[in-house]
Amino acid sequence: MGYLGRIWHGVATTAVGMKLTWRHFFTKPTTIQYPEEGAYFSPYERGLHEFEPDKCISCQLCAKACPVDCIEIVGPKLAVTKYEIDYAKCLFCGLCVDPCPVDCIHMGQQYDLTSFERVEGTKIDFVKGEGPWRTARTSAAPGAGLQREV
Amino acid sequence: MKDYIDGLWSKHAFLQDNLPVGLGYTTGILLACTAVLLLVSLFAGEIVWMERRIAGRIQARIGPNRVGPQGLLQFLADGLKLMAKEDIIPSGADRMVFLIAPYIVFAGAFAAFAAMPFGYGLVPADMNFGLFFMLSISSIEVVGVIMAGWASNSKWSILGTMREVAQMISYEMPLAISSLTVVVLAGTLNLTDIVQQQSGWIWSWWVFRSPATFVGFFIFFTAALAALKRAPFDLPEAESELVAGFHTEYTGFRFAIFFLAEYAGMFFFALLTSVLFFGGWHIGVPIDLSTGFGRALGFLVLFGKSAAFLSIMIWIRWSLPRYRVDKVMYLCYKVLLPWSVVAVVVAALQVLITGGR
Amino acid sequence: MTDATNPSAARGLPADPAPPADPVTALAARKLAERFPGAVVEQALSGRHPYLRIAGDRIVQVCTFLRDDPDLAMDCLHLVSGVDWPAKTPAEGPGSIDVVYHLVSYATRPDPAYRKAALKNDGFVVLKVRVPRDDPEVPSVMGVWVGADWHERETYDLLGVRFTGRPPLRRILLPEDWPGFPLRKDWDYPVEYHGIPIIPPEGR
Amino acid sequence: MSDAAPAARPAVVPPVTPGGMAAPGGMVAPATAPILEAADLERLVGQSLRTEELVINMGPQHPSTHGVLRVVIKTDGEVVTALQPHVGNLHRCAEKIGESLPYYQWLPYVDRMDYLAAINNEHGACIAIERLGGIEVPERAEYVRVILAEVQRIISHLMAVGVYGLDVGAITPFLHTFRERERGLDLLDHIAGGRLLYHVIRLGGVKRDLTPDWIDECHAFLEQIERRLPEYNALMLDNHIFQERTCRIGVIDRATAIAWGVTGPALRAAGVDWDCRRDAPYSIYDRFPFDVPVGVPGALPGVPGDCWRRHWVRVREIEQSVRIVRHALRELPPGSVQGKVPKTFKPPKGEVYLRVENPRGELAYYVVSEGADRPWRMRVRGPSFSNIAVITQVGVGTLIADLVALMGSLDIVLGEVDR
Repeated sequence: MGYLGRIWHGVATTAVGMKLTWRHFFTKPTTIQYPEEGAYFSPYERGLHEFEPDKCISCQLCAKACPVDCIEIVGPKLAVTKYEIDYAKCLFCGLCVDPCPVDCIHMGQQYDLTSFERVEGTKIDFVKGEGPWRTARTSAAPGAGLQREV
Repeated sequence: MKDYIDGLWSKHAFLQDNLPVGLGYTTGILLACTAVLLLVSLFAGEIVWMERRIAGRIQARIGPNRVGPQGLLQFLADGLKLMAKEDIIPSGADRMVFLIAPYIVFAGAFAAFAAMPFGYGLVPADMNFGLFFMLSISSIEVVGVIMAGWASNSKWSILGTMREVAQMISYEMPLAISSLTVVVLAGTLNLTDIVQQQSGWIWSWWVFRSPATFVGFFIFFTAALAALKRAPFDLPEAESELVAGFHTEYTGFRFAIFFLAEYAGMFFFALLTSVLFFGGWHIGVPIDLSTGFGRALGFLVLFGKSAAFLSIMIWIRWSLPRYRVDKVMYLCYKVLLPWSVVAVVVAALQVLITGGR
Repeated sequence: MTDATNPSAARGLPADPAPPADPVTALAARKLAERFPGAVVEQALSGRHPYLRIAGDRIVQVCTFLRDDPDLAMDCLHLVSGVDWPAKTPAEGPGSIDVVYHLVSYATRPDPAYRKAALKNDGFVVLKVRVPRDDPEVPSVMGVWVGADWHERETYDLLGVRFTGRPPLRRILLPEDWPGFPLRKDWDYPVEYHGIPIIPPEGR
Repeated sequence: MSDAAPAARPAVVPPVTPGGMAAPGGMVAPATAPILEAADLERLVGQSLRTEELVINMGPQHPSTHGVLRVVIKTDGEVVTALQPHVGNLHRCAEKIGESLPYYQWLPYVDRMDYLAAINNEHGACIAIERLGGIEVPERAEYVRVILAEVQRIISHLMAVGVYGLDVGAITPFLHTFRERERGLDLLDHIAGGRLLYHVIRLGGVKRDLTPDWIDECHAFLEQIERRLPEYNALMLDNHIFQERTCRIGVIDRATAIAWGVTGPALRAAGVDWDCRRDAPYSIYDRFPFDVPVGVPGALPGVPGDCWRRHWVRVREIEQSVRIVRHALRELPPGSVQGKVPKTFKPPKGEVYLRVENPRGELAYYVVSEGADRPWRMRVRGPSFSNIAVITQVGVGTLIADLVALMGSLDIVLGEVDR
């Protein structure tokens, strides 16, 4: 391209680009006001675990299935005294949910692991309910649908 | 503004005889300067908000809308946050130069407003060589940036400064020459006179009055973008290459001063473009705007035009990638400079042939 | 370590008929046998992972030949990896490390017929060099493919295989003063590194 | 994001005497590669008035190194005269862990290697292990895997396309591509449960089947991609300034690319017509017709192998992936998505080497099994490992801005380089 050609090409492509951004200026933004408008939830979200102590038969299958051995179960069948997951090591991979014969361990919807106070340790004991980020969230209704095209 | 205060001063006998003669003049200047300083820094803050909102909408997001109604007080929040931030001075830094640099950049950006007409008669200091003064004062920024770059003892700052020097100095030329086209046709450097000559219908504005000034406008605007280190020419503080260019090591309020100076500079060039090329406070209909109410209307019209130019600058910034250093130089010396010289020659010929006016 | 068993035999089904030889590896073996007799110490031409075991000192000549030969044209060194085979019992001597070169050619297309039969998907030539475990030394192939540089540095870094005849070997992934070579089977975790305690995973 | 004082000082250079940039205190960073040989040092100290080369740490904390890559540059002004990349900051010994974990438990680690194309990693790992252990994968699972892999390729390329705009200075395309990418992430999140690290492809099939609701959403996502692609090109590929910054810059020609083992879009941009999905097909890719964009010299601006061409190849590949997903969605057979995998899966003794087309290049798994339930050696070839090595040769002699453009166009992920 000659000298004038480059100038013309520069101005023309700039104009094309700016026409596009002009059109974008008038389209509705796709972002949402996060805390007020809820974020999207997948029905199979792999967030913080949810555990029903009374159903657990302490068969250690989930502890064996965990790649990082971060589950610790103490206590006899149907009377588990301690079911502790160390969230410093947990990968949130969901391998502990599959082998459970009585389906007492699920991964919930709580993915936001921030907390306002400096809590010692990252272990949650689900039987006693101690530890950080303890929430009563249960799995979202399967109907939590997908975000529609904006 | 200052002679208005001067006149006010002379009416009151009590003030007249008790206080030294020159005081009226100096308080006039001081009042004018503080008014300009407050107005411009407030408006520079609003430009920050304007930029982030426009950029947001261009990028399909919302932009700041939490602090104050629709986010209008965002710049106050930013200012407070920056003030609260720790003020780090690098260990190897040349301390004194490091501390002074932001204030020199700030001074360069704000001193240029001294001769800028905000409306008919609303001129802090109505100089006869107004345009010449402004263009030369605003190049003090380069000195400030060099001091900042050298003093912070970081390799990124050094590279940022070298780019800054190369770019600012070379783009002063097309900037000055393209504004010369208007001066040649207008015959005066005094900005108020330049604007007064555009008081007729819309085609009496300089930009439409001759092909030279039409081309001159585009060159002036591009060169202004480069002189402000904005949009495709933001090489001195290119995030992706030089981390943050010359103000990499600056934190806290010192960084806020750089930030404010940049947006004040943006406001300055937007005002200058509308004053030089687009009829300042005239609205394209020949009515007399020198009366009290007309003056206020003129003030608003001038702000409207500069807001338009500011949004164009912002619009350009968010839709173009960044040039490389040698391409910026090529654009200056091979494209803008020759064409601006041609524009001045054409303007001169036009004056020769048609006797100007 | 020939790949004798095949999957269906492992599950008690009638063993597959002997899988066909991989054309590319067979061609390479034949050519190498002519040009460098004795270079190919051992070869396994069929199965899922056919390979040629090359004598250590001839590796550079073999690689140069494989790269320059028009119908093989192995112009890309895909991967250099080390596999640690420690001796089962101390009596067997120091054990060995296999340095495995995967060469691939972008000029030739893999043979679809062979691919269907042996589940091997493309025209690789795999060269293995066995080196003793206590003094693992292999001539570097950086002269043949310049891309081998980082692969060799990683193999040295993790397995301690020294490559001679190349710019000085330095560790690439681990810090310079990391004790020992982690991917060796008998590597024990240091107690701490520069004050940072290292907690070994509970072995299973 | 400031370059902290110790890192700013050159790695090994002892304090430079007067005349050079003062480095008081003589604190020397931990021993790393000797950048300045003794001769250089003598030359520097000897003279008083001289131009001195800057030794810059484009360190692990730099906006355009796409992760914790540290490149030590010796520059004369802005021209790079010597270049030494340092990797290893993100090394998590995935291969050592691979040797001590059963096969199915290692899959979450595979996601973390190339965390921007997690499903492609899983796809490769699962095929290699299934081939080693002879696991049969049902037909529908193969289709679901290809669909998920190609949607992941679109998402990964969107990331590459958007972030390259950042390296070159255009910030808006980055936000636009992420609008589409968010839509895709929600799509995969709906089936896998995670947004970035999915762990959805398991040994023998896929964790969860595609619901009709998901398929409609996928079609809508594909239409949105096709509608928005010309917009990215308007802002980037066809833009004059973008072409000034990328045409004829960082040229990796065919021979250099093959010699350094560069693969993927960078290799295709250099003019090599090779795509594992078509030329060495794995899984069921041979059933899907698609064409491979190759950077042959032609009407396109710039030369084959330059940064512009690599970006162009990625944009074209997004279109081809859309085509593959539509084809696969049309032919989705009924049936189960989980094959039979024995409880304690012990593959027979043997080895397998499988090459897979990851969005960044050819990802390969070399699995050696001794018949135990965990592999003897699990070796992974990350394409970015070789792709980034090439800047040692191609990066010398460029300006810093071009080096940034070059590294951005190679689209590397440090998780894959350091494993």
